[in-house]
Amino acid sequence: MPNVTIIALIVLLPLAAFLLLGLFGKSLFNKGGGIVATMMMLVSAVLALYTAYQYFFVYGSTGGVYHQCIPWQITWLQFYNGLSINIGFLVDPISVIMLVVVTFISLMVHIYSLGYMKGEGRLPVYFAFLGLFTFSMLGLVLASNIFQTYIFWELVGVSSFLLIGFYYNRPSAVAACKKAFIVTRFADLGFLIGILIFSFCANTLDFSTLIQRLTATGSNEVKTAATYSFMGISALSWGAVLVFIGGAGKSAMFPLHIWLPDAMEGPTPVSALIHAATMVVAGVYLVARLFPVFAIATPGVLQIVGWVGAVSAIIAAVIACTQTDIKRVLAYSTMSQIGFMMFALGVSNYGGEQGLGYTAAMFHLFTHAMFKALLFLGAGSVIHYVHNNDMAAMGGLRKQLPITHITFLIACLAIAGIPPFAGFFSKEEILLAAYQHNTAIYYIALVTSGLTAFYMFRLYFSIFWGKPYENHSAHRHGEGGFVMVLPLVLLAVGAAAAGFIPFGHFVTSDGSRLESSVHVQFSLLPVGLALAGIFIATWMYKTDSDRPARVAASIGGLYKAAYHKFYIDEVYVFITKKILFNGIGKLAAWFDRSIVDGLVNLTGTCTVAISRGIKKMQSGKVQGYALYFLAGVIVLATLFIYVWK
Amino acid sequence: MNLLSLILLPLLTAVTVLLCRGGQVKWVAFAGAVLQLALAVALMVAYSHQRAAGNIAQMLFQQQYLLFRGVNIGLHVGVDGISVAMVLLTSLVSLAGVLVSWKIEKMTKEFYFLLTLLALGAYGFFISLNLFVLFFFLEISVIPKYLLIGIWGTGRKEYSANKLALMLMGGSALILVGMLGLYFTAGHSFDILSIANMPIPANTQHLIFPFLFVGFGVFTAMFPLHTWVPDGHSSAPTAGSMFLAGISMKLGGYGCLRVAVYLLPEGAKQYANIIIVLSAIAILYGAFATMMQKDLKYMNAYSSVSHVGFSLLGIGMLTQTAVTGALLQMVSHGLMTALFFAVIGMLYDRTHTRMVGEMGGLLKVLPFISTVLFIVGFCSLGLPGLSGFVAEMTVFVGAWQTDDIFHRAATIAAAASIVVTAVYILRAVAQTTMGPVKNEQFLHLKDAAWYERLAAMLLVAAIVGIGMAPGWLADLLRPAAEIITNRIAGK
Amino acid sequence: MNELLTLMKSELVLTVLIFLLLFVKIGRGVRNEALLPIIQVLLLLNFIVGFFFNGEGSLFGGMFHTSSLIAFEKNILSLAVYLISLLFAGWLKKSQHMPEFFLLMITALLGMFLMISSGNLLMFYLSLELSTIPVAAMANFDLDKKRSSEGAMKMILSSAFSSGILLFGISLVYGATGTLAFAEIPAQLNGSPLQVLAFVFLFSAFAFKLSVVPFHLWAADVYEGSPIAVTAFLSVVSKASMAFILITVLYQVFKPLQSIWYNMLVLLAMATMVVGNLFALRQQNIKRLFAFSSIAQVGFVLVGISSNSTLGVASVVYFMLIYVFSAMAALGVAAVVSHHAGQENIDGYKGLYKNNKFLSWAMALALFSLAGIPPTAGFFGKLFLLAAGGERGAYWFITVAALNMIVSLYYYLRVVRAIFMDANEKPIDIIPLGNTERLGLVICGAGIILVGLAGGIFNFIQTLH
Amino acid sequence: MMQPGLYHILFISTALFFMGVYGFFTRRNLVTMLMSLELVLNSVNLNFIAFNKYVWPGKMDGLFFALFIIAIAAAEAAVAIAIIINLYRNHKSIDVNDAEDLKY
Amino acid sequence: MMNGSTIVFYLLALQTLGGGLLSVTTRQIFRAAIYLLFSLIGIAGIYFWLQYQFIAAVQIVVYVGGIVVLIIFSIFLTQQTGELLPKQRLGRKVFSALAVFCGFALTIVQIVQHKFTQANSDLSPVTVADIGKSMLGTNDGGYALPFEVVSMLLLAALVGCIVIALRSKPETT
Repeated sequence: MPNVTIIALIVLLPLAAFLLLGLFGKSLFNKGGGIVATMMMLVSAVLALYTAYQYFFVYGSTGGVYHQCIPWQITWLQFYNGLSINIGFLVDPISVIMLVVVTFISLMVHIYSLGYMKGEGRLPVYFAFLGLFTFSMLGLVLASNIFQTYIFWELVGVSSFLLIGFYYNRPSAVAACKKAFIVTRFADLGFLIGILIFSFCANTLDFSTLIQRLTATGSNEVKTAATYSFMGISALSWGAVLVFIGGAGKSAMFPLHIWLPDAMEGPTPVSALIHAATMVVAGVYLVARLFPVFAIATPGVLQIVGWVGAVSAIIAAVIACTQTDIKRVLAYSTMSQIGFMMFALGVSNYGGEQGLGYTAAMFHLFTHAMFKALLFLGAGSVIHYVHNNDMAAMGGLRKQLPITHITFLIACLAIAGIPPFAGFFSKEEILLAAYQHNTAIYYIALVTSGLTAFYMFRLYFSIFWGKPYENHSAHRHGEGGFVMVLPLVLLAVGAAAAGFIPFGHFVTSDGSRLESSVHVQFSLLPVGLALAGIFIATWMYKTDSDRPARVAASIGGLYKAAYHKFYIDEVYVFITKKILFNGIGKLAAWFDRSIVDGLVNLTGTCTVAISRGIKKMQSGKVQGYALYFLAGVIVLATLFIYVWK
Repeated sequence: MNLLSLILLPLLTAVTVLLCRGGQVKWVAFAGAVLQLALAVALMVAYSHQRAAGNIAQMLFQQQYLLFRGVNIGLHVGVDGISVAMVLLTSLVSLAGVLVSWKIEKMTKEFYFLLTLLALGAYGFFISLNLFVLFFFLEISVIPKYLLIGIWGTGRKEYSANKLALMLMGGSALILVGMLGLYFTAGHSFDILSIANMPIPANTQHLIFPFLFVGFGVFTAMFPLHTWVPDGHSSAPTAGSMFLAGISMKLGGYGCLRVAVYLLPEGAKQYANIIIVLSAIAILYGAFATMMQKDLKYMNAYSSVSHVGFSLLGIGMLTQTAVTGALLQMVSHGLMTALFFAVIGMLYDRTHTRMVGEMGGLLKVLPFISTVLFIVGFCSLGLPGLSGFVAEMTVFVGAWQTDDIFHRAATIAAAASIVVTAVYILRAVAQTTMGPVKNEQFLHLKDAAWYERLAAMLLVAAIVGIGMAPGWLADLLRPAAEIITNRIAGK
Repeated sequence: MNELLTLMKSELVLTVLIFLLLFVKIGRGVRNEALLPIIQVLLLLNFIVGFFFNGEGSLFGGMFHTSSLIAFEKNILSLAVYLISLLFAGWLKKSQHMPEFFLLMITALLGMFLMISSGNLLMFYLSLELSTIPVAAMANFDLDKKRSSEGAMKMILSSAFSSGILLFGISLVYGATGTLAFAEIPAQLNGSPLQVLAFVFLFSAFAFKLSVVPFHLWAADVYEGSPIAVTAFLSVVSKASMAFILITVLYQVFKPLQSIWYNMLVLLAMATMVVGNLFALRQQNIKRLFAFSSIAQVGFVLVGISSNSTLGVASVVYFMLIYVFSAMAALGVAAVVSHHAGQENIDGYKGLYKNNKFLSWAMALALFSLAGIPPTAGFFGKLFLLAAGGERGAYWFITVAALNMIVSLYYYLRVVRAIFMDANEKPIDIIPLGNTERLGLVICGAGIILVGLAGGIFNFIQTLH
Repeated sequence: MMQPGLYHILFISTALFFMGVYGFFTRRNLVTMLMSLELVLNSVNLNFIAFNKYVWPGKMDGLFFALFIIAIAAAEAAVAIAIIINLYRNHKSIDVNDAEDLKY
Repeated sequence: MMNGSTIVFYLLALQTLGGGLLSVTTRQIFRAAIYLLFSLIGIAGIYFWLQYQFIAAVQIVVYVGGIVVLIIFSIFLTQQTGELLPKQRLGRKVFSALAVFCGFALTIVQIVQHKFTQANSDLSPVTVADIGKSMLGTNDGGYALPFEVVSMLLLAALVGCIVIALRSKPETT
């Protein structure tokens, strides 16, 4: 069994950093806050590596199968006997891998931020938020209970909100953080209802029990669940779809991706951490976590997952080809790559060779974390140097930023899938899985793969080649010193070498070992396409020319649509502003003030009106009073003599 | 544990407030509020201790005195988990209310007197086991509210105060009728525990239930009888709003549950669907209406309508989990909304505006207040780790237990509000605290003073405490809720 | 003879007081300032004596009857009169005819005592007149004011008219039953149409004095026109005595017609509450406001009376005790304000709180009690009335009553609002409050708070019979 | 025509009663209103005497009642006239329509 | 059969009702008073006819000698002579007539339908001595208490009248 204390420390150290810096940051360590947080993160990362080592190599597997284990769990909130939210640590291959990824990337970002964020006023707050984010993400990956996932899922959302909005006095940052939160929140609604459905069907919230109950054919729960359906779709499928919607929101899948490009308003290291390496893969992780349910109980939904992933991958790739803000290009590339992971899950089956997609997705998640973080951090160095995000303002930086240049190139090669860099291996497995299961998706993936290579090198050449960058300001600080270079180098090593890890030995859909091998003949086509993409990019962007403009003009409409992100943002704005805000919201507010409140006030007005109407009764004439008197007597007498005996 | 001390202590405080002069007043009120909190905590401890020791009586620490012999009316007090939680809530909010009013200058003595009276009413209400006494304490709180709004309020205060008093009075009129109906059908007794043992014919229950539920519903701002809420809150002084939303609206919810649902289970079954529809409407409609508000207080008032809808939804679902959730929501919303109003008050004291559009960038000048605003906003939109999440999730899970399309639809509609909530909360929080500083004068503002910090931290601590470790509160509430729902289930 | 002394003790004391005052008046030369305290003390003594040496029994062949309950009712009336002597001291001292005022008032009180003790329709009628005619004269005591004369005129004419109707009813009762004695009438009643007619005639006179809709129209005008002291006497003492005797008459004398008068009471109670409240809603003059509010209160009393049970009796007596305190306090403050600041309109009360905290709180307390809001006694009073009335299971009836409490709260709050909330550039200056007035208000305030919370009082009333 | 008896007298008294009432409703002069009221009271007296005579001759209740009514009527009239005269002094009119300041 | 007694009765009835009717309708105030007087005397006549001499005497003494005189004095005090009484609005008259008619019809119908237990009315007529004894009797059938009450009432009325009617001239300040 893994050591509970160590796992707890991995999770709690970032939380401690958050609390320490959040509550006392300003007064205790205004300057040194970053160092403290980084040290804590370092410990956490080391412990994570240690745990991984222990899990994979010391406890090992029994009969080649890595088992899930829950070293610690408490009942956090009991709903009724049998259903409760439990908080615990679920240790299995994917959570251990994620532990490593999250802590490692987070550590890199911490270190990098020491340099990048130097001179920012609210440094302790920044590191506190990083700590909070890391804590949430770790809680998410270790969750033993689907509700625990949801809890940390939300916390991840809020820390991303805080980090995107870190430059809170920039209106665009404020808008972006709101957008990110609300869009993912919308998706979370689906997740929540999905959880409710699952909990009702399985009568538990613990992953292991839940999966066990819902995947065992003939179990009571499955039978019961089968009796419920809505609109012709079984309850379980609804649950799975809704949970996937939650994942799609976090993972920026089409059409819930609109927040991701805007989220680049946050500090660049944050983008690296959250929007490249960790948070956005939460959706993938969630599907992977519930993979048996998807694969066994609701294979139809898995198809949807696959298609959503594929569509997202290609749409994002197309858009990425036209964007000029380097962070946005990277953002769309992230979306595209996550689409890869998603459809890899979608084209997988449960168990054995058929589960290759699953392994590939996790593998790609791992490698992608390395090179995407590297890309973002590299972009950060560039932005740090240029103080601008726009590709057009850059060029020829390979001399000024040599280390950045090299590492960035490695990352580009990795993402483009050029052997022997990490991306090649993982992407190869994904393509293989797609090829085996769904040819349509395979072809989409191939095209996307080519496009990936193209837009990455478009980015690379625009930054580091082309017309040399003019030095506008006197103040230059090169590559930002050791703290900024170190993460680049470490990540570059990862991006270059991670592909050689025999991932199938550790992570498979059913826990048993999976041997994967690279087939040269199969790899020719994708690698060729990638090289073609690189070549076109070289032709268009290596030297400053009007070729890009001409190409853009020649495909006209498509280019424009892609440049405007296929107008998806506009559709959203229409729905939210016009329909929800101005339509329903204003209607509700008006209805409340005018109709509901109006009715209440009307009661008062009516009473007063009646009161005014009958005032003539009190005429001041004593004879009139006597007349009423007599009339009263007569009426009463008649009533009680003749009518109401 | 003598429960009467919960009534006597505020009474003593109120009298002392009247007797002392000038600057002493607020210190006396403060001391009183602290003692109340201590008492409430002591009650909680003693209660848990008793339960842990295996005392399984439905109500603990009972005391009974016959007051009006001929009509069989007496003071009967006792607490279960629900009451304990509500008493704690009351003491917390009232202490915070005293603190945020520290700088009040107009008629200080009267202000604190009325505030203490309000707390007194709430304590009495929550510990009463006699309908008559319960009603007495419920009514006690109406006039202090009226005066607090009318004298220390802002804006259209007279109108709002009037509306509040009249609508609440209307509610109590209905309660009164229902109460008398119970009295006559249940053997001339107002005692909740003995009424509960009386067999009340189903059609009588159907007749009486609407009176009681709607009556208490007015207090808890049940749609469509919520219109006193926006006006009342927006006009009330800060502490007044805190009390109104934090405690008074809970009186209604507690009454709905303890009186209407508990005593009339058949009636509850009969009308459950209507309650569910109304509260689902309230949740969504309140949320949408909130989205359009420009005044922070109106915003929080409408969001209260929406949030309180969760309580009523939970009650309407009639399952143990949902009812527990409803109670959690009552506690959570009480703390959260009190804090929200406190923050709005602090902002208003400084910027002299409550319009969202006129603020901006306050995080820079008022970091503490803004941070609290963030926290309360996150609580409102149901962020895990804060109390709102726990309550809403419990309601959802409980609501999901009843498996037919109607209950499902209502639950989903209610759940959908978490998105709308996120929209309006973020909009408000972001517009006030983020972005560039809108007004040059804001740059000279001073952040929260010690009393404000204390008040805010008190409530934040409670919110976070419940959010992080909801188990103890849920365990406190669940057995009591179970007794109520078991009656409905006919167990 | 001994029996006469104990049973008629209260009446005899009053008679002695009357003659004392008569001699004082004839003797002249005593200044109001000197006389008033003496009178106050005498009235206080009268009140205190009311608690001792009470017997039970009948005198004069059943024409006079007393019991512990009746003695208590008399005490309530004595208390009210004592409070009048305290609260309206300012006006009384200025009055040219103070001894006569007290003489007439005590005579009227004597009439009421005899009325609630009466065991015979003749005695009832005579004592009713004894309690009415002097008050009509009192209503005219602001001799120079036309409004006072007008009020008095309306009162004497209306009440004479009502006496006429009453007498016609009594004559028919006499014709149909051959007796005037309360004890003998029930045996002769069989619900024949003539008896019903006679009962309606008779009842209308009660309704008139209690100002039950539609027999109420005189009340507001007279209350407004009269000096406030007389308004207080009329709206509190006179109504209370009438309610007491109405209970006796309905519960004992017309018991066989119970089904008829129950329905009649329900009908009239609702009409009274609604109309009284609706009229009160629009009033600007505070006396007139209280006039209509007192009409609405009577509606509630009828609710209690309709129960026809011991609880009904107890709740009515209890409510009346509370009503004495509440209405007296309210009118007392109104009198002080009117006397010193000349303000009788609600608008004139704006900002009263600024300079006159004591008066404002007294008024507020009284108003809350009238509105039936806890912790004031009015809450308990109203609640017991409704509880008594609800015994028959007429929920809609109780609902109407309860809803009326909302309307009444509205106009009571108007006054509260004027006092506490409305801004006024020239609020009423500090009003020098005499000690007697202060004492009166303190007594009322204490009563308003304690009578409700101390359950013993209600329990005590329930033991009376 | 038949032998006059109880019902004849009752008819007279009832008619007189409502005549008085009619007068009370329609006369505008306060004194004449008072006169109408005297008619009302007298009709009642007539009732009492008739009942005493024809229905309950053994007792004297009706007789005494009538006697006391006469006394009371005198007192009532005296006070009423005093009030009317005072009103006249204040207002120089005893038209009832001129005395309606207090209303609504 | 018409005998003298019957004729006398009908004449008295005519006098009473006619006097009453004219009294409430004539527009001359003095005539109204005189008609009232006629009516009251008619009633006294009926009392005589019923052999209640004592009450008839009281009727004449108090009413004719007292109240009517009081009324006439008050007319002198308050009325400009010779003027006709002002007319009442027609609407009021119509409504009053209607109400009065309904009331009369209702009452008379009930009275006629009711069977009064008619006793033998030829018992010995009440003597003044009987009345006197009863008047001051304190036992069953005694009227001492009402007598005292009336005396108090008269006292109070006296005081009230004195205060109101004999007020000193208002000080002209």
